[in-house]
Amino acid sequence: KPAFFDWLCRMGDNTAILGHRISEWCGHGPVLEEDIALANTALDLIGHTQMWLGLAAEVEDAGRTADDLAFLRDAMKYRNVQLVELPNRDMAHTLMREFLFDAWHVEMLTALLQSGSPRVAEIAAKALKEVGYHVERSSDLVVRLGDGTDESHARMQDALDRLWPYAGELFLGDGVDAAVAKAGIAPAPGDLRAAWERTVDAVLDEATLRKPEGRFDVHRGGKQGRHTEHLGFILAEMQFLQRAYPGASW
Amino acid sequence: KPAFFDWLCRMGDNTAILGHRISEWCGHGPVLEEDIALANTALDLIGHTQMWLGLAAEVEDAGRTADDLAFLRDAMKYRNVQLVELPNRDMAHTLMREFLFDAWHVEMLTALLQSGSPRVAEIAAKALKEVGYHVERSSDLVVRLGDGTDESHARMQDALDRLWPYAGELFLGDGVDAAVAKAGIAPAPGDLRAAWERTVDAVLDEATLRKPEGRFDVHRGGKQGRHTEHLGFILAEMQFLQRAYPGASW
Amino acid sequence: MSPEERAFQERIDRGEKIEPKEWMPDGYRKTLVRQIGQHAHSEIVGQLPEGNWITRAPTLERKAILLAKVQDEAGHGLYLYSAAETLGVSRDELTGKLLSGKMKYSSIFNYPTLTWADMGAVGWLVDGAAIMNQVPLQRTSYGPYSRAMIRICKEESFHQRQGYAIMMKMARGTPEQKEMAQDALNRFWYPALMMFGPSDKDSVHSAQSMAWKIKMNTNDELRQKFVDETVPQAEYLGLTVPDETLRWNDARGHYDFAQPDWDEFFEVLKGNGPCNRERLEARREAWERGAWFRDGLNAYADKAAARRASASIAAE
Amino acid sequence: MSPEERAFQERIDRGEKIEPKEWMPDGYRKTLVRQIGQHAHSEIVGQLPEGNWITRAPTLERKAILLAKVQDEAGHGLYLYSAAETLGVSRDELTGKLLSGKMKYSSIFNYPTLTWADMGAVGWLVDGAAIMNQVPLQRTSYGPYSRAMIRICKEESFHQRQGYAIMMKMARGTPEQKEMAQDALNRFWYPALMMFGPSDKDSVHSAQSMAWKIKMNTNDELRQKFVDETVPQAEYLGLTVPDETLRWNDARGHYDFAQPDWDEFFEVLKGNGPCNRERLEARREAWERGAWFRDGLNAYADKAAARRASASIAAE
Repeated sequence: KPAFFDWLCRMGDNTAILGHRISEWCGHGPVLEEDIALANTALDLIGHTQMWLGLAAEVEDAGRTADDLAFLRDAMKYRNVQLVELPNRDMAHTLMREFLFDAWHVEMLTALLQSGSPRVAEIAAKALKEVGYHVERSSDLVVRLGDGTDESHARMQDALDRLWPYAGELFLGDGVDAAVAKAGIAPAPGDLRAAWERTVDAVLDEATLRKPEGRFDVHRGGKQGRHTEHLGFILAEMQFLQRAYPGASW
Repeated sequence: KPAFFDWLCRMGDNTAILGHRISEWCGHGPVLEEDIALANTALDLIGHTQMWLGLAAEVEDAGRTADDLAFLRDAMKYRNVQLVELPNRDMAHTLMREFLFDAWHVEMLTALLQSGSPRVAEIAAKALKEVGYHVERSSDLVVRLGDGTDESHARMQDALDRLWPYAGELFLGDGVDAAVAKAGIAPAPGDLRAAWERTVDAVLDEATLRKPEGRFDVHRGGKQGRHTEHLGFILAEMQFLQRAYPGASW
Repeated sequence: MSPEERAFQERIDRGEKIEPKEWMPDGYRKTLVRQIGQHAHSEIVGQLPEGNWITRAPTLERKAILLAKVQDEAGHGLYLYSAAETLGVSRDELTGKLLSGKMKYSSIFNYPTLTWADMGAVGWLVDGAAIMNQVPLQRTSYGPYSRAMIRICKEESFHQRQGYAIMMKMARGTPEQKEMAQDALNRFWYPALMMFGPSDKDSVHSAQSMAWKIKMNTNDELRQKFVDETVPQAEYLGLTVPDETLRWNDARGHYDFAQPDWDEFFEVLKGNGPCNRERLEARREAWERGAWFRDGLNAYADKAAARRASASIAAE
Repeated sequence: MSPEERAFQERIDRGEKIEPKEWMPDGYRKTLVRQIGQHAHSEIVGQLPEGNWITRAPTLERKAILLAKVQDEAGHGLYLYSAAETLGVSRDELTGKLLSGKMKYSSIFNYPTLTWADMGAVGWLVDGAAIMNQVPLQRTSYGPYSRAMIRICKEESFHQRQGYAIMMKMARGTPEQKEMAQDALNRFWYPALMMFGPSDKDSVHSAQSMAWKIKMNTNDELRQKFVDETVPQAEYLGLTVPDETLRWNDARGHYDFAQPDWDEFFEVLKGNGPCNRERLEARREAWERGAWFRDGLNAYADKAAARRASASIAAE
């Protein structure tokens, strides 16, 4: 059960933090349609966060709510992969990060449709509808910008090179993952890798982007609560009101 | 007494927030000597904050400490002028903001040497030693960069144009200022204006910079707790630990 | 008035809608472009003050609601630019005029959002005032504009209710929350009254616009209606409208109220509002930093079209 | 060995200091430039992990102490670049090599600072390890380097005490604070051990450097000394050193301890540490964004010199 709780936090923290990063674009996108699509993606991810952390709170059964988990845990207790907490930089990094994550997310949710936990399967089914669209959109943009101008190509390649060493954490398993896999709740992270690589290879190829040669699992630890220096700043901002006015209702 | 408390918060909040902004440069300065000078200035300003807010806490006599005032007041209760909370942008803005403030600060502290409150006079005397050096340094840099390359001149002029409408708030008085002036504690803000203008005119002239023509008191309200959108983000970061771990000792 | 103009005016008087391909006077077209464009720009710039609090929303649900709202605003911008395009002016052209300062957006967005209560006040007062302006415009004479307004009004009234719900939570919350709610009302009351524009006696184009049914009510009528509806809402919240002269006038059947500070209004219009420079710079920066992105998509579209063309030639 | 070299070595053996203008072997000069430069770079890059917490320091006093410390580090950088300059290499040249990745800085600064306890751990362990390295270097053979080390050591030991004081507060604080303190020790223990470099048997230049008194002790000696001093300090804090094999060896009169993961060490050295890219980019960006500033000051200096020159001509 503590493993199940941890695993649910990982799911919910990934969507919370990625949603936060994407929402930073609000009103600052390069074109109106993109402003809308980014807000929409962030909105979906916050919705998933409500479901995952809501279930985590139920499983924990300690009187905490999804909001308590989102707004009252410090960085050491956050369980998202480091990939999602990296700064937005430009749209190239934002989209490439989203694509690398979406390609994993869709495989994960698809596998979770078969989860031994009906609650997990139900959340996955709801989220999958939206995430199917996310990966379609981010793949499409990676292709178009990769095969666009020299500048857009260079920016996408730079984003890929920079983000690549963070992508592998999505496929690293630990005790929590093993316990949850054994309970039939979720696949082992490594099991999703082949399908992810097929998607990524195909999209990068069409985008005329070069897959980096270095290790893709250099940066790890987020799932165990060891983050980059960026997460603390995200949380300081995100949690301010709940921290400053404890017990208030909003 | 509430006016005295408010006035002390204004003094301490100005130095706290300006110190915070300047400290953001740490490790990112354009040249090593500048890294050192910026850290030193921030350090001085934090020291002044300790003195002003320490006295404010004493005057309030409600069991709060300087740290409570610095770390547990939200933006609406902060009393600094808007000028000091503006983003750093580049060194030109950082230095010009510092110069406009220093030129006021040195006049204010000099006047406070005559304060009817011996405690205020004592703090002013301590702070003045450092602030005398601040204004010397920032004047000097404004001159050298204003009269440097075309680019450095343009950047300094842009900084001046942008910051000018915020400078005038330093000289706007309200009920608090009137009460404190009447009590012989501090000069009326407007009384410092002529000396400030002499300094500013002389330095801008030597720096070959053009004094903006528009009103210099467009942006106001900080002294009454109406700030720019920037202050909330500053405080979210600055106050995080005290908010997240209430009652802990550091 | 030429015979054409007379016929045009008669159609309007009969309540017919004017459609894009149909003849219209130059002044009608120009006034519409200015008004629709300004409205579109307001939606776009209007994302910023609320976007300012998305990353700090206090609960997941509030964050989701706020995101959805800001997204709607971008959507409204899109409808309105499309309506303007039917008048022969492209979105990029209008955007260029916004960024160069040649076209305006609603001055209300030059005020900062300083506490979470402002998310309530903006929804309640700013969207509330916008709706007052927009509801009658659903019956405006220009077809595409009228249809855009119908879609927009539906969403705006939803936003206003959400804003009021935030105010309710705050006004009935802790003392600090109540203080924020009152402060937000204090700061947004007069700027909201300004949203209807100066008194009609000082308004230049009003008469012609009303004849053309581009403007359906006078500024003063709408302002009065807003005050009459909003004051009881403020009372219900337990908040005090920052106007000591405010009182019900039985004879008029309306509230008497103080005019906003019109000097401030013109100062903000001139660029001296609290956030004018920052708002415009944020949009400019977004546009400039997005150039490579737009260029990339265009280049890809050209390549893809060329590929399709050469594929179809090869297939022949 | 040439007669010159022999005489040089004899001076060193006698404990004489070598001064800038004096003859020295090329290898001596090169090794010193590399070592002093690397140390200077470490001071500069070392500002970043601690600078990361200045804006979030939990009290005014802690903020002031941290600011003073980071300022000291910049000052140390300055002393060391000056010492390197006496060997004929300019600060800009060294900076260029840092930014292009040709010269290294201490790998410890490629680890992130994740909680406030890290401000304690960095002071206690990182400055502690640095001092172990530096105290003997006060007796190094090169005069300017030796004198820089004397100044630096004084301040560093002050920093170490401050770091330990933070750890004490945390370790004796709330359960969350204690957890942060333990976590910081867990993360910094092995990287601190790595600061002494790989075991001497794997170290190439050690013998010559020791003969020249550029290096005063072997890496393993210093590491052992660090462990021996630090373990009791950890015990006093009530924290657990993350090494299950750690135990006192009565026969050796030292602690036995586990070696750090040297594969990780070489990975970080290759650039695959948690923050390598970010640290170097932060410095590069600071340098590039500061170009106009440095150019501006130079241009002013030139103008001022020209003005002085023409004034003195006019005065003749």
